[in-house]
Amino acid sequence: MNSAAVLHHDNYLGAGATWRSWLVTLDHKRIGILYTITITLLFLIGGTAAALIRLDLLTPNSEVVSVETYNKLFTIHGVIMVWFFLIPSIPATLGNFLVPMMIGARDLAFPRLNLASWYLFVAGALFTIYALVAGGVDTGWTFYTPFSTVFSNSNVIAAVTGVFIAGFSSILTGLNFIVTTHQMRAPGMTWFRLPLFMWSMYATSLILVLATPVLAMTLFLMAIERAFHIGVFDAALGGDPLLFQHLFWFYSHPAVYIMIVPAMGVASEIIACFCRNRIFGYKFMAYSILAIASFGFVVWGHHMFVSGQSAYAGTVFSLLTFLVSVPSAVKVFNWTATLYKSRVRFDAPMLYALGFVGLFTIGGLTGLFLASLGLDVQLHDTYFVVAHFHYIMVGGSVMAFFGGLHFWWPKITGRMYPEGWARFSALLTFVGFNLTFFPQFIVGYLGMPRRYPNYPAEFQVWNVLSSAGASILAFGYALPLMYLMWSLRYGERAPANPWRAKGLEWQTSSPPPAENFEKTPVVTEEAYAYSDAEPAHG
Amino acid sequence: MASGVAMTAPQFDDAEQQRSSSNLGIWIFLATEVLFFGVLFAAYSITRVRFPDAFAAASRATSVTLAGINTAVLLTSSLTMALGVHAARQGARRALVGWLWLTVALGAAFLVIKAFEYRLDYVEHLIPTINFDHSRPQADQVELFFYMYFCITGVHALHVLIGIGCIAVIAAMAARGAFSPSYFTPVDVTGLYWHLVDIIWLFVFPMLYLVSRS
Amino acid sequence: MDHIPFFPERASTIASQIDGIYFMWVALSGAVALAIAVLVVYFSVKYHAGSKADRRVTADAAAQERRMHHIEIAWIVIPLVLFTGMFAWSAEVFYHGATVPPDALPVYVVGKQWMWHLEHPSGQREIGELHVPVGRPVELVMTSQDVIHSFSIPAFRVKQDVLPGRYTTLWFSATRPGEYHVFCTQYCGTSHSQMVGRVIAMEPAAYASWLSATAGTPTMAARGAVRFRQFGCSGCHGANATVRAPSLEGLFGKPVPLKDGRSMIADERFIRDSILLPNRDVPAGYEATMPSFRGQIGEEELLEIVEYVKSIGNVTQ
Amino acid sequence: MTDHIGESPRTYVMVWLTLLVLLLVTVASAYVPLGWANTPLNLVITVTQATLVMFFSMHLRSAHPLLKVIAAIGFFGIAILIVLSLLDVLTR
Repeated sequence: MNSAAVLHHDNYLGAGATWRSWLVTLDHKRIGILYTITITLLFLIGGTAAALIRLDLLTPNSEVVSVETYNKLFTIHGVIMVWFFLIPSIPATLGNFLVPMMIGARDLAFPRLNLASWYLFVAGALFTIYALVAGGVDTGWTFYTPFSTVFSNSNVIAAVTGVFIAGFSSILTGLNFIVTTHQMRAPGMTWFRLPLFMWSMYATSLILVLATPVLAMTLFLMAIERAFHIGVFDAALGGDPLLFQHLFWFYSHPAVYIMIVPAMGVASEIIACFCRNRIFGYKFMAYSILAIASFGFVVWGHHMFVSGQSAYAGTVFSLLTFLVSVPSAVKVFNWTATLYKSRVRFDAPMLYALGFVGLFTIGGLTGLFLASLGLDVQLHDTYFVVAHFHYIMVGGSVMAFFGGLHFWWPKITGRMYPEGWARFSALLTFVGFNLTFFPQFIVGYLGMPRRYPNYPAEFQVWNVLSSAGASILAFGYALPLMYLMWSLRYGERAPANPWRAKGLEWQTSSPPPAENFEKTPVVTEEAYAYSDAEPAHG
Repeated sequence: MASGVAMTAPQFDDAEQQRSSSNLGIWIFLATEVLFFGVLFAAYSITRVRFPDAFAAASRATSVTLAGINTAVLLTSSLTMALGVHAARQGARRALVGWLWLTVALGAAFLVIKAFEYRLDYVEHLIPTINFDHSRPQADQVELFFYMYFCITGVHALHVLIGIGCIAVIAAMAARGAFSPSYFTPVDVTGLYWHLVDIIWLFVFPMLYLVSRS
Repeated sequence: MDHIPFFPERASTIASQIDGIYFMWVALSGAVALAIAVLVVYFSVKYHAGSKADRRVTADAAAQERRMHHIEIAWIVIPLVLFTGMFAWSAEVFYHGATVPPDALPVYVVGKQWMWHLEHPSGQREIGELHVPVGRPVELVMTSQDVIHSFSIPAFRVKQDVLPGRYTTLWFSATRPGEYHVFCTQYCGTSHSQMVGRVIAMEPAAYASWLSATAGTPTMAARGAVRFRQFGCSGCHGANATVRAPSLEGLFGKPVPLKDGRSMIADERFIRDSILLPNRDVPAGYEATMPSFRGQIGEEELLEIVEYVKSIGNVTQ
Repeated sequence: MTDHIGESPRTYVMVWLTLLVLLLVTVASAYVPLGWANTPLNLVITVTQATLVMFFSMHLRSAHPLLKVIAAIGFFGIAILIVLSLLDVLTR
C-alpha cells in the first residue's frame, strides 16, 4: 500500500491550519484532536493538585498547605480527573477519531452535534475551573449532602453547574456513537466482525446515555436545595441524605465503567495486533463488555455498606457486585490466553497494554475485597479504597489511554513516536504507579482514612513511599507529553500501516484523508484475522 | 432547502439512512429525557413512602380540576401534533401549518392554566421558601411535597416551553414550504418530543394530584 | 519510628473474623495474580515473535471451538462459585457485626463539626475519648448534629456512618486493654482530619474504678427525667396527666400497634421519631395531637430523654 | 429501521378519545376509597395511556424492534433506581 505517499494537503490535517478551520470543524478526527488538547490541559491541572496532595502527605501534619487548601485540592483533583479527564479520555479522543474509521464510515452520524459536544465540554470545564480557582470548592468530588447543601461555604453551585453542562457533552457523544454504530457500518461489517474497541465504545455510550441524565438531575436537585434551603436530602426537614447517595452512585458507579470499558477495548486491539493473533474468545469478550455495562447499573449500593443503608439492601448489592466481577475476570483470562501460541512483539503500545492488564488485575482483585460486606467495614473510606480505584482508573484507564495514543499516533499524526523513549516511559509509569499506590493498600488496611491531611505518625513510612512513587509516576506521564510533541515535527514519517494491523483504520493513509476512505471499504473477514503464515515483521 | 427536497449530509449514503439515523437519535434522546424526569419521580416516590400521610394531605391541597383540564389540553395537543405529522406526510402544507399552530396554542393554554394553578398555590400559602404556611400539621413534610411538586411541574413546564418554541419554528418553516412528503424529519422529530412531554405529564398528574382523594 | 506497621492491631472479637476474610482474599488474589503474571511471562518468552515454538493448532475447527467454549465456561463458573462462597462468608460476618447483643452496654454518641461527644448512661460525658471495659459488648447509639460523620475504630474493625436526623448503631467487644485510634472517616469539612479521638479499653476492675472516680454527675436517665418535665412531656405522658396520651412506662423494646394497623418496636429510633415527627407513626387508640419538637430540642437532650424512656421501660419489665 | 407508515387520522382521533376516557376513569377511581389500591390503579391506567401514545401517536407499533427497546430502556432504568433505593428505605 503506497498511500503513505499522499500529498500533505490531501489528508485531514492539511484541510486548513487556521484557528477557524479547527474551531468550526465538523471532522470527527479534528474534533478528537480538539478533545485531546483540552483534556491534556485539564489533566495537568488535576495532576498538579495530585502532586501537591502527595507533597503535603509526606509529613503527618499538614505542613505544605493548610487543611482548607488540602480539602480544596482533593476536590479539584477529583472533579477534574473524573469528569474532565477520565470520562472523556478514551471515548472523546481515540473514540472520536476511530469510531467512524473502524466501521468504514465517512464521519459520525451527527457531526454538528459532535462539535457541540466539544463546546459544551469546554464550557463546563471553564465553569468548573472558575469555581475551583475563584475560592475553590471543599466538598470532595462526591458532593455529599448535607455538607454540600448546608454547611460548605465554597463555590458548590458553580462547580456542579460545570459538571451539569459537561454531562450534556457526554450524553451527546454517547448518542452519536450509538447511532453511528447502528447506522453507518460499511457493507459486510456485521456486529460480530466489529473490533472489540467498537464494542467497548458502544457499551460505554450506552452507559453515558443512560447514567448521565441521572447525575445531571441529582446535581440539579442538590443545587436547588443549596440555593433555596429546602429539599428532599435535608434531614432537618425529614428528608434523607442517603437518597442523595443512592442517586449519585446510580450514576457514579456506572461512571467507573465509562472509564474502564474503553480501556479494555484499547487493550484488546493492541494485544491482538502485537500477538498477531485473534483475541481468545472474541464473542465472550463482546458479551462480557455488554454484561459489565448492564450489571454496572445494579451494584451502586456497594458504596454505601456502612452509610446507614439497610443490611438487606447491602446484602443484595454485595451479591450483585460479585456477579459483575465475573465478566471482568473473564476478560483478563482471555487477554492472557491470547498470548498462547502467538507471535508476541514488545513495542511500546504492547508494554502499555500488558501494564494495563497487570494493574487492572490488581485493581479488580482488590475490588473483591471491597465487595465483601464484612471486610468492607474495615476498608471503606480508607486508603485501601483510594488505592483500589486508582489501580482501575489510573493504572487501568490511563495506561490503556497512553497505549492507545502510541498505537494510533502514526495514524493520527502521520509520524512515528521514538520507540526507545516510549518503552522507557511505559516501564517508568508501571514502576512509578505501583510504588505510589501499592503502599496505600497497606496503610488502608491499617485504617488511614481518605481525605486526611493530618494522620498518625505510624502511617508516615507508607506515605513517604507513596509520594516517592508519585514523583516517578510524574516523569512517566511527562515524558510522553514531551517526545510525542517532539515527534510531531521530527518524528519519522509513518506508513499507512506501521504495525501491519488488521482493522479498517489501517487500510487508509496516515494521516487519513478528510473523508477517511477513498472509497467505502467492504468487509469480508472477521476482526483480528491475523494469519499465521505471515512472516514476522523485521 | 426551500424546495422541500432533502439534502443528504455527506456522511450519509442516502436520505433513508439519514432519516433513520435521526429517528434513532431522537429516540435515544427521549430515553435520556425519561431518565431526567425519572430522578425527580424517584426522589418524590421515596420521600412519599416515608411520609405517606403528609404527602396525601399535601396532594389534597393541589387543584385537581385545573390539573385535570390541563391533562385534557395536553392530550388534545398531542392529537393535533399527530395530525400535523400526518399532514406533513401527505404533503398538505396548509393543514400542516394549521395543526402546528393549533398545537402551539394548546401548549400555551397549558402554560396559562399552569400559571393560574401556581397563583392558587400562592394564595393558599403553598410555595416553599416564598410564602409557605408552617402552621399546618406535618408542615415540613408537606413543604417537601410542594418542593417536589414545583421541581417536577417546573421542569415539565420548561419542556413545554421549549416544545412550543420548536413547534413554532417548524410551523414557520412549514409555511415557507420547507417540507415535503419525502422530507419532513424535523416535523416528525419535534412531534416525538412533544408526545414525550405529554407522556411525562400523564405520570405527573396521578402521582402529584390524585394521592388519596377518596 | 521504631517499626514499620504492616497490619493493624487486633483488639476486638470481630477483628479476627474480618481478618480471616482479608487473609483469604489476600491468598486467593495473590494466587490468581501470580498465576496470570507467570503465564504472561511464560507465553511472552515462549511465543516471542522470533521463537521457534510450536504454534500449530488442530485443523478441526469445530473441535477447537468446542474446546474454547469449555475453557470459557470453566473460567466463568469457577470464579462464580468462589465468589458466592466468599459472599456468604462475608455477609455472615457483616450480619454478626450488625446485630447488637442484647446485653450490650449503651454509650450515646453525638458527632458535630469537628468533635465526638460521648455520654454514658451512668452520666459520664467525654469528648473525643471513650472508656470501655474489656470483655463486654458495648453499643454506640450515634447521631450527628450537622453533616454526615463516620465513627471508625480500625483496631476493632468497626465503622459506621453517623447521620443527622437519625440514629445508627455499632457495637464491639474489646479483647485487649489499650488505647486505640478513633477516626471520623466520612469527610465532614475543614477539620475532618482533626475529628479524631481514642478508645481506652480497660480491664473490668480498672473500668469500674474509672466509673466510680468519675461518678457524681446525675445519670443520663436522671437528666432525661428533668428534660421530660422541662419540655412539658410529663404534662401528657406523666402519671398524673389528664390528656389522653400513651403512658411510657414499660414501653421500651415492646411492639407498639399503630393506628393504621402497622406495628413498630419501641426502640431508640422510634422514640426519637415520635418526638420529632409525632404525626407519622401514631399509636393505635390515640389521635395525632402531639406537637413536633423539631428544632426545639438538641441532640444531646434528646438522647437523655431517650435514655430516660428506656430506664422507665426497664423498671416494669 | 424507520419504515413506519403512520396511522390514519381516524386512529389518532380514536386514540385521543380513549385517552380522554381513561383520564376520566383515573380521576373517578381516585375518589373511590380503594385503600392501597388507588395508586397502583392510577399507575396502571397511566402506563396504558403512555403505551397508547407511544404505539400510535409515536408510531412505535410499526417501528423497528430496536426503537421499542430504546423506548422501554429509560423507564426500565428508572424502575431499577426506584426499586433498589426502596429496598434500602423500606428495610432500614
